[in-house]
Amino acid sequence: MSMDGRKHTLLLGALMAPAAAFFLAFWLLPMARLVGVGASGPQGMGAYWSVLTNQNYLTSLIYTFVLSALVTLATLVISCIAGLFLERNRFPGRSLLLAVLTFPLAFPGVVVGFLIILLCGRQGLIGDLTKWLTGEKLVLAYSLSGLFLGYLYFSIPRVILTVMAAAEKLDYALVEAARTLGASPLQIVRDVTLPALGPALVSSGAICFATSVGAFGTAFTLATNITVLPMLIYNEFTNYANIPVAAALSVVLGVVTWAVLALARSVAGNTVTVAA
Amino acid sequence: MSMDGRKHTLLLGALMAPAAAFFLAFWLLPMARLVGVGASGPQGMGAYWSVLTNQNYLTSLIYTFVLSALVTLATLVISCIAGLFLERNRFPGRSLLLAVLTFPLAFPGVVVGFLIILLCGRQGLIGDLTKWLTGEKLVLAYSLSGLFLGYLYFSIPRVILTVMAAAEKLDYALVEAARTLGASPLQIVRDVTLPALGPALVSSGAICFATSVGAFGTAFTLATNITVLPMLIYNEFTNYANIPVAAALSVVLGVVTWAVLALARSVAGNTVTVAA
Amino acid sequence: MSTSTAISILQCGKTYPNGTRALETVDLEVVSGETLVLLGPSGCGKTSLLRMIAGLESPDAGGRILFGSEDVTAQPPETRNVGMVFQSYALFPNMTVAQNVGYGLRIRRLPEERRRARVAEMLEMVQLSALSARRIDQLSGGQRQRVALARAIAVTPRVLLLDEPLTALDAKLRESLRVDIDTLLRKAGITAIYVTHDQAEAMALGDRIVVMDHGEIVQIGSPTQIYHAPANAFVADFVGSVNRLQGNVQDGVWRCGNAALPWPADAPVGGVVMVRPEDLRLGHEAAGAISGTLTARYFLGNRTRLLVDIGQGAPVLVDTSERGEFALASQVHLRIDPATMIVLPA
Amino acid sequence: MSTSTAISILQCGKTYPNGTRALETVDLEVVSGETLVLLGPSGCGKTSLLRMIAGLESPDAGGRILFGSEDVTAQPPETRNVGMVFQSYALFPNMTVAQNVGYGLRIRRLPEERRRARVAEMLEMVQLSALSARRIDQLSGGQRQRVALARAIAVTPRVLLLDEPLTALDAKLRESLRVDIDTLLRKAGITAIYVTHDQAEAMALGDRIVVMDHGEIVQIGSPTQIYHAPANAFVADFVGSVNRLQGNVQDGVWRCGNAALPWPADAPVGGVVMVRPEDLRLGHEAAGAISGTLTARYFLGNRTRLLVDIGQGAPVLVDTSERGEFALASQVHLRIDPATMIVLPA
Repeated sequence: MSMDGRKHTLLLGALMAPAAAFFLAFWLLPMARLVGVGASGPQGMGAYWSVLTNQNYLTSLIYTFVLSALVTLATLVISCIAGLFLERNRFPGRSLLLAVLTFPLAFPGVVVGFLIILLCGRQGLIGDLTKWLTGEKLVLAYSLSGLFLGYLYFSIPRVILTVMAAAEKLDYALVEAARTLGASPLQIVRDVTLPALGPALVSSGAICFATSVGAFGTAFTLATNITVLPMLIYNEFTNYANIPVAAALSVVLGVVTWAVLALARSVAGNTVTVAA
Repeated sequence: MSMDGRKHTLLLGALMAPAAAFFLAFWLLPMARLVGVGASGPQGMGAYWSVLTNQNYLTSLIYTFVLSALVTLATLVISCIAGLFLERNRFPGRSLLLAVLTFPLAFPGVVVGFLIILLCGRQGLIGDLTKWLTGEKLVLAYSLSGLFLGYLYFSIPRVILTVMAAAEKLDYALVEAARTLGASPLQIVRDVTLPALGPALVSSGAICFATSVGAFGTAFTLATNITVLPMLIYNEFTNYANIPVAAALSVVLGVVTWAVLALARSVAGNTVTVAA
Repeated sequence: MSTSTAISILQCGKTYPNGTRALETVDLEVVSGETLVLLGPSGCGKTSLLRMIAGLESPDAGGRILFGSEDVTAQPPETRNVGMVFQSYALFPNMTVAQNVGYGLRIRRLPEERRRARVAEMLEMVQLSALSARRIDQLSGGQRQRVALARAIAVTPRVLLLDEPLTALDAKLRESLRVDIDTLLRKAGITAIYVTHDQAEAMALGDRIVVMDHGEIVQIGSPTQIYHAPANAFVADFVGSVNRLQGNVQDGVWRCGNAALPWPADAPVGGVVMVRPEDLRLGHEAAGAISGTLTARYFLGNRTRLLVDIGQGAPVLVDTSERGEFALASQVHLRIDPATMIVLPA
Repeated sequence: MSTSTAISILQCGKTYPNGTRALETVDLEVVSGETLVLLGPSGCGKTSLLRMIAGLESPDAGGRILFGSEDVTAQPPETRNVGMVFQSYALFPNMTVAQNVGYGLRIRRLPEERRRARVAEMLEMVQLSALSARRIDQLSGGQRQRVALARAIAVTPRVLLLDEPLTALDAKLRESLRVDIDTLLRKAGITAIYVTHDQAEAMALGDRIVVMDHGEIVQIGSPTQIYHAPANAFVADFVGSVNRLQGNVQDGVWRCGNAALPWPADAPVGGVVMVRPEDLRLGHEAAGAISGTLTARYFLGNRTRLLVDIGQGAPVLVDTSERGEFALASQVHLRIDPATMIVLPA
């Protein structure tokens, strides 16, 4: 940028500075207060400590993060295969298939939870099918499996689209070069395709993780027997009015998610949070 | 792609076909069933009709969509100014400011609701401030304003980052060309900058709208006096077991959101749903 | 060093699924160890032909490709053992220079130590030993080009295929790399097929040049044959500039202005006379010359290009190495050495 | 048509905030109506100088820029009324061809009707009338270049600034557009400053050439002066190829091999002798010539480049338009016309 251009925008910035400062204050204040509230209970900083020592809280933390990590892994594997296949092949009905695959993007978490109940709840499709097949009704919706399926349902479309966009940018000459050098299809996937998709996979994986950790509507609708972290926060806050613990849990959740996003950004570049 | 390459991936596709069909069935079945359930109540297709005629349902629909549209508009304006300023200028503390601005990305809706209560709830910062200034306590958290602020809180960071990424790709020679042709800074914004950011704004606006329409955790935590659509769906489903209406509302929500995303995609190209 | 292979292309054509005919049915023999250049404008089929030899495309039914006496038509590129240099270089961005050069050897499971030695040898050959640990995005265009070349040669391919390898570089660099590639190919004694649309590159590098147009082979010959005895007007135009001169043939003499030259015995009746700009000499008198008016001049350093209006529509281009004033609108007299006259069927 | 303006650059230098010195303090006068070419390698400061004239960069304190007698140093680009053509064209992708060309006129609030007429006139000038409603991404590189030119000229600028406008195009197109631009500039009679790193472009287009290196002006002169009488070795090398010949001066005679040439009276003591490849003539006898061995030959169409080893390290480059066999390893005798000898201070 030229000096004149810079001078110009800095001037604009100076004019905006009061507005910006005001805005920033209201942006930061609640977050600062959140951290403070976490340390304001009868136990003081103890709320943070209890979050990591109390059996209930710790279980919820671990369940939430492990579940989200597993969802992320499964989403990446499925989306990578499907996305590469869809990008590489043109066949009749492809656009329709794409539209259908990405339809869940239009549903909020509550509706996704609803869909999971319709699929594998007490009156669900899988229940009917398994009863007819084995005499036993298989009900997954209210367990960890139901949550897992629900999270997959809204994670897969995003990641498929990200993989397709990245695969579209892959220079096909790289694949041809590897072929003339003797590489087999699997070697090409290992040495050319996956490295090229790397940043997109890291960034969409991080976002998938963040979204899963924060998913509330799905878990709440399913009313699962596992209390995931956002539900726990909601309960502590609304039902038990245990505000310091709710704040401490929020801070822990925020810090972990932020760390994952920041890590991914440092690996994959700036696109990460853009797509978040 | 070469013929050999195509042959190869088609073969891979054929091997995967049964798995893909199975997968697709479980992808589609719940959505199909959702549409069916909406027409399965005592009124038959009437559930869909009632959604559009019943005063309560209609109010919620309109509130949700209008609120989301306003949030989208405000987000675009604020993010566009802030994003352009941040992209154009390098100053000490810039990275820190960026990190702070994007911190809300790490919080789920429940925590954002919590933050809004801390900011402008009954014991909130704004309440204290206004009481000290005017003697009247201003409490916004449980009204439409509270929701509006909450939605802004999680929409702005995403859009700022998208605007910055788009602005980074803007060919600065275009701005210089306009300057040598005599264009003033405002004319350059109108004729060069905004057109160049257009696709990014359209796509992030659509995503902002979709996210706002589907936001559940924030609204639920705030327990506002306005029932937004996802809350309405949850209530009909869980509290009143009015499953056909819940399904019909879900379908309406899904169709509108999907239409907005599809429209944006047709205007701005394929990046829309990728960033969703 | 490497065992060079002759290549036979038999009745190969290429039609794309949408019906586009990229290459008419052609035959071509590539002599073992030679550098053959495929020259033509974009869309002439030269790249399709090259990709067919690499195995990246297959010829229409009936076409056959032989490496020596081995029919490789059905073989995929993985097993053909060709080296290919792409226009975009197609270097693996996730590997270092040394890893790129050694990639084909790693795929062939060459023992670590021998691989290392071969990579070092290749990097020395292209004078990049110092950069072996660099990432690809730290290299200049010319360096990338040399890495791509080293990677293709490292596997001792039966034939080296080069697809416009210099197009992405600027003029000065292109000229110096042209010489480097030529030296390298001759030292390695490898059979090489080189695709380009740049006639200067084709002439500097090719033992033989295959001129292509609209999917067909128009002429095959040495650089001097192509330049001095083009098969038709397309070739004459494509390899350098050329003037078309209108004249009359009578009693075995061709007349144009005051110039009178013997009409070659084997020239076609009604043939078109063409002369290259550097073959027109400036004379001092009108007798025996074609006279005209100087309308423009461009000093190009090693020569000056004159535009002379001789009343035949398009101005005649004249390249002269003389140093002079060349005043605009002055009278100019042009002489033609009969040996430089090109006569082509109308 | 347009009113052309003289430009004075007085004591202008450019130091970036990080301390890089892009341009040493220079003075330069541009004559009204001339085409001045700034020629040099990348990083020589030519683009900084151009951007300073446009107002896109400001000179260090003390520098002044005059358009005619008006001091524009403090004016932003918006008010300088210059036309600029960018290397990337910088056409507005959200506007049609006609909207691009008319943009400067719209900004100046020219009435619709006059704007339309001026745009039509400009498009006719660059022969793009048929494409006025096209989107920019539907144009070829050459067409974009012409739209950029039309857009810059449409506002009747006081000076036209061209920043490597042909670099993004391929060789054949570059040559033809070079002629078009030359014709256009002469017809318009506009003052033009043209930045390039391509010496052929500079010589074909420039009334005068300013050769720059490391932020300094090395030589200013006509194309023939620059080529035939370079100010130093950098200029000699940069504008075309050149051979350095080692010889001895005794009694006013310079000797190299069997060649003996009169040492110019004004030549510096211990001066270096340089001869361009096209100025070395092939002779048949060793007497009075520099003899050597032919080590390589490249047929380039209009000439053949020979590499001759005369025992002085680097081979001597010889360009000849003779048609011959030029057998490798044969003896070659080179003659020099004294008038073509370039003698530069060591």
